[in-house]
Amino acid sequence: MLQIIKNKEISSRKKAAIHLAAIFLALLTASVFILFMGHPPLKVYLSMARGAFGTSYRFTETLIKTIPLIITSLGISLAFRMKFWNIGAEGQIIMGAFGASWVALSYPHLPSFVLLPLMGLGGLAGGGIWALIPAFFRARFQTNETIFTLMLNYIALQWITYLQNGPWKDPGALGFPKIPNFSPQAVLPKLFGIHIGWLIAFILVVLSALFITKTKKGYEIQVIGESEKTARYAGINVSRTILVTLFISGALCGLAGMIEASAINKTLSVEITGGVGYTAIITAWLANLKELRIVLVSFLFAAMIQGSSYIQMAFQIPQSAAQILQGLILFFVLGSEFFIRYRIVYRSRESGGGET
Amino acid sequence: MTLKPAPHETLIKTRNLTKRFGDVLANNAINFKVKKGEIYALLGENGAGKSTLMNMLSGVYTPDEGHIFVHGEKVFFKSPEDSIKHRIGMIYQHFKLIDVMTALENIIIGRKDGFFLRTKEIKKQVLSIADRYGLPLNPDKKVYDMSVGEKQTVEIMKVLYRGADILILDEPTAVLTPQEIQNLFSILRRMKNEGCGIIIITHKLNEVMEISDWVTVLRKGENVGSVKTSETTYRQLADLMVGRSLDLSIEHVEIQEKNPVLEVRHLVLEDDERIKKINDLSFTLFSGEILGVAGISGSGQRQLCEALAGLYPVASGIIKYEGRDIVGLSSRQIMDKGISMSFIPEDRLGMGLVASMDLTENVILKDYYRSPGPFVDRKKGLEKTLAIIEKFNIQTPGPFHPVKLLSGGNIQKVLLGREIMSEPHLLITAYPTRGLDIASSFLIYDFINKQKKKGVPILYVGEDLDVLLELCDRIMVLCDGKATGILESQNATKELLGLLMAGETLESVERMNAHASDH
Amino acid sequence: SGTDSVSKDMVAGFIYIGPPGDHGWTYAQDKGRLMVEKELGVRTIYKESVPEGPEVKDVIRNMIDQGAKIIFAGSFGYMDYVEEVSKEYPDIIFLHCSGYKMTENMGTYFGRMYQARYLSGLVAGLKTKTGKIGYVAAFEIPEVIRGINAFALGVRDVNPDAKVYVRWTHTWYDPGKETEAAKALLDEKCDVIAQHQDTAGPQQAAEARGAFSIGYNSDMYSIAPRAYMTAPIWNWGPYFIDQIKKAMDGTWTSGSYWGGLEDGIVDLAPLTPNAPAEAREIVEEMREKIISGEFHVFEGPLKDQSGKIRLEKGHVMSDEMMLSIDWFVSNVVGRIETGK
Amino acid sequence: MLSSFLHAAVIAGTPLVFAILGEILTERAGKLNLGVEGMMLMGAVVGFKTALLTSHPLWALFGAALAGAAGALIFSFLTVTLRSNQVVTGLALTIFGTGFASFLGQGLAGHIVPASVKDFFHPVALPVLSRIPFLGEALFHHSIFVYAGYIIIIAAYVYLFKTRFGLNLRALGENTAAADAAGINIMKYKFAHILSGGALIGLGGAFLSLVYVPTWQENITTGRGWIAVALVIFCKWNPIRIFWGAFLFGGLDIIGFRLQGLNIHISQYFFDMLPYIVTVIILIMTSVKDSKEKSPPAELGRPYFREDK
Ligand SMILES: Nc1ncnc2c1ncn2[C@@H]1O[C@H](COP(=O)(O)OP(=O)(O)OP(=O)(O)O)[C@@H](O)[C@H]1O
Ligand SMILES: Nc1ncnc2c1ncn2[C@@H]1O[C@H](COP(=O)(O)OP(=O)(O)OP(=O)(O)O)[C@@H](O)[C@H]1O
Ligand SMILES: [Mg+2]
Ligand SMILES: [Mg+2]
Repeated sequence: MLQIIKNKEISSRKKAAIHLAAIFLALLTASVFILFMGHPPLKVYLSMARGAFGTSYRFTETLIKTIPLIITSLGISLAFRMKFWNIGAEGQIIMGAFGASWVALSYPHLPSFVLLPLMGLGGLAGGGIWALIPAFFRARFQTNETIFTLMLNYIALQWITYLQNGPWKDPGALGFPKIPNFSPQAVLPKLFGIHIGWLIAFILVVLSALFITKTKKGYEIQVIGESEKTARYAGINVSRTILVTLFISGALCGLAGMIEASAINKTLSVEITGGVGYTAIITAWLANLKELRIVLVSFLFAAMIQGSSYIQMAFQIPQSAAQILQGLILFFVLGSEFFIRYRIVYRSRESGGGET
Repeated sequence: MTLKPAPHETLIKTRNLTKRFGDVLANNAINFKVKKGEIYALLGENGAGKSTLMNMLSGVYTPDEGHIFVHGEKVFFKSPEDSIKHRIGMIYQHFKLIDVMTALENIIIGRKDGFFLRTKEIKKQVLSIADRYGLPLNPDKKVYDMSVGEKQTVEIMKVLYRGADILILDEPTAVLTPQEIQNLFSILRRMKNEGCGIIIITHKLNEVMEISDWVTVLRKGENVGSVKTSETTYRQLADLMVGRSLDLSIEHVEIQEKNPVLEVRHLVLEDDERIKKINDLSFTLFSGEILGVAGISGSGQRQLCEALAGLYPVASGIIKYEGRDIVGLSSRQIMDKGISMSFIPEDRLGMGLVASMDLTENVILKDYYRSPGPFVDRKKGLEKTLAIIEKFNIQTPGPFHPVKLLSGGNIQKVLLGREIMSEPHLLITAYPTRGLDIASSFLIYDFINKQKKKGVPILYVGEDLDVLLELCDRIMVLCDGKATGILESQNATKELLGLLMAGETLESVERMNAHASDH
Repeated sequence: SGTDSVSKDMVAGFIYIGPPGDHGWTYAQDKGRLMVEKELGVRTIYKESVPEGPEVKDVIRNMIDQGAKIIFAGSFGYMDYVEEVSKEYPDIIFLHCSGYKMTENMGTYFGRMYQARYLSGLVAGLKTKTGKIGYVAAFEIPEVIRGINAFALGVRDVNPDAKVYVRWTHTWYDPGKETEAAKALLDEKCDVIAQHQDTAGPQQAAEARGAFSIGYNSDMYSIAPRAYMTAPIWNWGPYFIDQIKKAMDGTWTSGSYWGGLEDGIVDLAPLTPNAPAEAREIVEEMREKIISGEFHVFEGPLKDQSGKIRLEKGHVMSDEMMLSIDWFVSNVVGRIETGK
Repeated sequence: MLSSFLHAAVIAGTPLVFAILGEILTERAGKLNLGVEGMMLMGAVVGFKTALLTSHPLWALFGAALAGAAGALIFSFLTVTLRSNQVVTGLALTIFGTGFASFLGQGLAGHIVPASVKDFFHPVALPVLSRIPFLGEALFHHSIFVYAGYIIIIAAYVYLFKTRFGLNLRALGENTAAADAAGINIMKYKFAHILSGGALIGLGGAFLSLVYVPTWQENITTGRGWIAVALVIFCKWNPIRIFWGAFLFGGLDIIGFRLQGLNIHISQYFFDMLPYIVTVIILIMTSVKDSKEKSPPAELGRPYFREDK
């Protein structure tokens, strides 16, 4: 008879081993699939790694992709800590980018040191306010935030589509639906070869960790996440805390949007997020909502995306196969969490008990 | 001892049942046996492992070692489904009912026959069973509209409907009124007479003496002995339970100087549907006084406590604390005035504790915001936690253990410890000893008296009339949100309180007495 | 031989906006790529579903890393990124579809699809009985508007009373929505449906209702055998081959290419038996005239919907005007929302 | 005109009917499956491919249902057996399903469903019903697939509220521990309903590729799976309300095209947003006048382990 038993706290070394085993199993399973497509799996995997880390350029690219993932994951995990299932990061990124772009397009001639902070504020406000909408209704009427935030993603996207095809269309683009490029002042500078977003991400990681584990607000957020009733009993202003938390959560996502718009796209477009809003939900969760782990998981994820994009060209493996691969790896890693929290023992019916 | 019974009469037997949770050895090689037509009381301190043992018998937990025999057959319960198949019925410490469903629906879930619900037919069956046992049951009432007693009735009906012959009840009386307890006992006796074996867990020794044939005592996960009820005494059981001699008296402290601290005038509280939960209530609470609140559950006790703590909106009326009206203040402003409220709800974790956080984080819940600066001071919290663990004798692996993993009684002690140790200026406490073992209960009475000695006024909401009479200076009886009487405990009797709780007023009782003495 | 070794060295990269399986825009481009492989024997690499964002730069760099010497970027939104990278790699040839930015080593290319659309308008105009022709259109951009106008002029030239009804879907790729837009038109008594998106939804809608249809991008006969009459189609292969050959010879120069029927980059797919019999001759005639330059699709006098003359008699519309056109000719029923 | 609009709304709503119903069953079992979009795509592609291979409509439907159920199997194995987080697992399933569908769909573009399949799903007017003035034509002149949707809604309603299994399912969605203690086999129930929900979701996808479009197109669902998840709330977890939810949204999806024709000048961009805005408004409205019984299954999103406290 198989029996599931809850584990005691297990060492982080063992945890890492379980995760690695999961990834290994995922790759093994995917190998069958790759073989079936007629490619040598090992070669494909190696070239995936090469695609992500092979040259300093690619390594840099991977880092650049890591930045928005980290910032967005931080935002998401803040809300998740409160058990507010914010899956609206995508929309918050978009609206943050919108806010920043509004500043950048309205005051293109301001000097960088004025314009960029203003754009930052625009990003924070855009994402924050967008997140405040579902937060308000959740605080006031207990409106389901999962679907609410999801719908807001679509609305934000349609809004940018409208801007891009309508009021914000670049008059110089011969009628093509594109928003004008930012002025050079509106582009984030580089530091050590990578746009300064990495420094922002780094600072935010530290601040977030401090915020959630050490501050009173952070404590309140966790109490609300466990039980709103208890939070109220403890005198916590639940509605206000929900609003504040979601504003920060959305603002972080919005800041990621600002960084992407300013440093990478140099304009606003419907493609601004590149799906980061959804990916970050996964990375935040796999990192257990812990800030430092978010950095690691985001980096690995960015590497995986980068690597699978590379093998698409190297082996002409279609995008779909890369998605299947990603899905498989996720399944295995998600499933492996179980073996961290529980273990399975065998109890024979005859003997009194005991484990094997 | 008794005659050796025929083997078939043993309904259930355990051999060396053992269960660990992480480092906690909750049950250690327990041997235990239930026979037909007998009622067994299971006794033990909080955290002794009673619920764990019962949960293994009902298939909720799988034993780590040892075996269970039912009707002489070795069984392996993978789930409650298996145990139900072996005609074991369990009523859990925390009710397992589905709020949004009716009594009838709750009774018939898990049935194994038929495709369509033949509701009418089943309703008839259920009602006839209820009738046979004299259970008051409204099959169409939704659980969320029910009082605790009604919920209990549904739980019992569930078991009866399935025709269980082994009935396990985990602290069924902790949340019931004396009246309801008597009803429950008469049902249990009836089942016993029909040949069922019954195990009942309770902390109230008088109930043990009243209802059981045998008593088994658990201490720290071990079976320390079984005794025949008729051959033991209240005292003996108490000592067996804790393993040392206990002082079982409630001190009555007299305080001379009394000033009004809390004045409630014409208080009206209404729920969402504007139904009055407290209706025109006035009373005064003096310093160094324990004012008891008696009443059947659901008479407005909860709303009153919450309103005093700023957690329930006041429809009209005045609450004056130290001369200042506190109606409309936020709960935190009220906390800052030193008013501490602890309400032990039926499910214990419902209010006041954060289940998955550890003890320390729960202890700081109500004063973390007082430390200067934006950061939480966890160091101070830890000291306080260690003090509470020691003073209240809390069974826990340590201060960083998640609260929800403690046993029911210990969870409660964390909450009470925090409230009482917060040096309140006004202490409001409701059902503090609900589900506490006697040793712990007396510990709590002690702590309450210590506060009283310091001159702290105390509002004590309770259900055990004996305790109320012994502990309190005055007792206010609530019925349907109204005070049917406020009397000095010296002048009160259990009978009088019972009448007031049922809705009579002091005047009407007097009139009745006068009338009776006329004859 | 010499060319062999050259073609072995030559690697051509293609960047697609959608999946090759879309049976639309990307499908047509991928057909061109396959033709390159077949005819020239050069290695090609491609990356599908590349969004119109900075990821393009990354894709390009990776392609160069894999040996690509010439890169075709198949969507307008890639323009700025291609331009940026082209400056980093002066030795690589970049060709960007449908844009207007050029550098030393970055050229642009597109086709005069409106010519083929004009021809398809002729077929539709001859076919309609109700005098109402439906046109399911993607976005209010010059490329689409130009196509609608050319189509409507084709209709007018054979059926002066017929009108072209436009529905905007704001999608390039949503089979459900595009089907529904077509259905709405069919419910309004349109009996011929034309489209400017990358799915076959409208074809299917026409087929299901027993109406007739004009496809887009590539031959769609197999998809709607009872409805489909013809389609303005892309034929990128010859152009790709030409450019790659030039690159191999070392004769490539940057420039802007806007080919028409005469180059074969755009064409009208063969008429099916669903098309009216008399259409074949007229289409053939006009096709010749366009190729010879005897006839111009946009030639004055042209009135817009309000009756205002937009192009005087005797004038031929300039490329510039065509590239930024934002009004409908008179026999179009519909509205161009500028969003302003 | 209005009748033809309703007719179109019913068709546009049918893929939602199946997807919503599938998700209702899943959520009643306490699991929030955000992988609907992926599962619909899996159903759509397998249904289409089977139709091509077998030329047989029933095999095609079977294939689609099986594909949806396979997706659900991954989901339930991970979330029920291995207790992984539902939101994240659902998202991963969408990634996987999307990839799976376009991978399997390679080379299918340009094919159309075989005539035998097409004929099978050809609209038929129901004898008496279709003559009801106005509504008859709109509701009762449809493909057999659409009728199957009607029937299955009613069947699901009866199942959920009138049968023992339905009662047990609702119970475990509300309070898994209580249902467990009442002797309901939690595992069996969860798997059975998540899998059959998955099969329905797969069929919803197949409606798109077999009847609606009916060719294979990459990403043929274009976000319908997400709308379905949202509409479950609108339907308050009650199948009977799908009649409103699905068809209303089918209508919203297409109303813009109809109004463009009536010369009513409301921006099409507004209509593009409309389904999402309406969903949000409905969400808010339902929560404002929320009662205990209309709220989601209380266990939604929570993992269950008997020995956890
Ligand atoms: N699910 C669980 N996970 C971890 N520890 C548990 C669990 N259930 C019980 N324990 C631990 O096992 C011990 C026995 O608990 P149990 O609930 O059986 O006590 P009890 O005798 O019923 O106490 P009470 O009178 O307070 O209800 C306690 O230390 C408790 O913390
Ligand atoms: N009639 C009884 N009713 C209740 N409890 C009893 C009864 N007889 C014994 N017990 C208690 O039950 C436990 C087991 O009793 P018992 O002495 O019958 O064990 P045993 O002889 O090992 O059992 P068996 O003979 O069935 O193998 C002991 O703790 C005992 O105190
Ligand atoms: Mg014996
Ligand atoms: Mg217990």
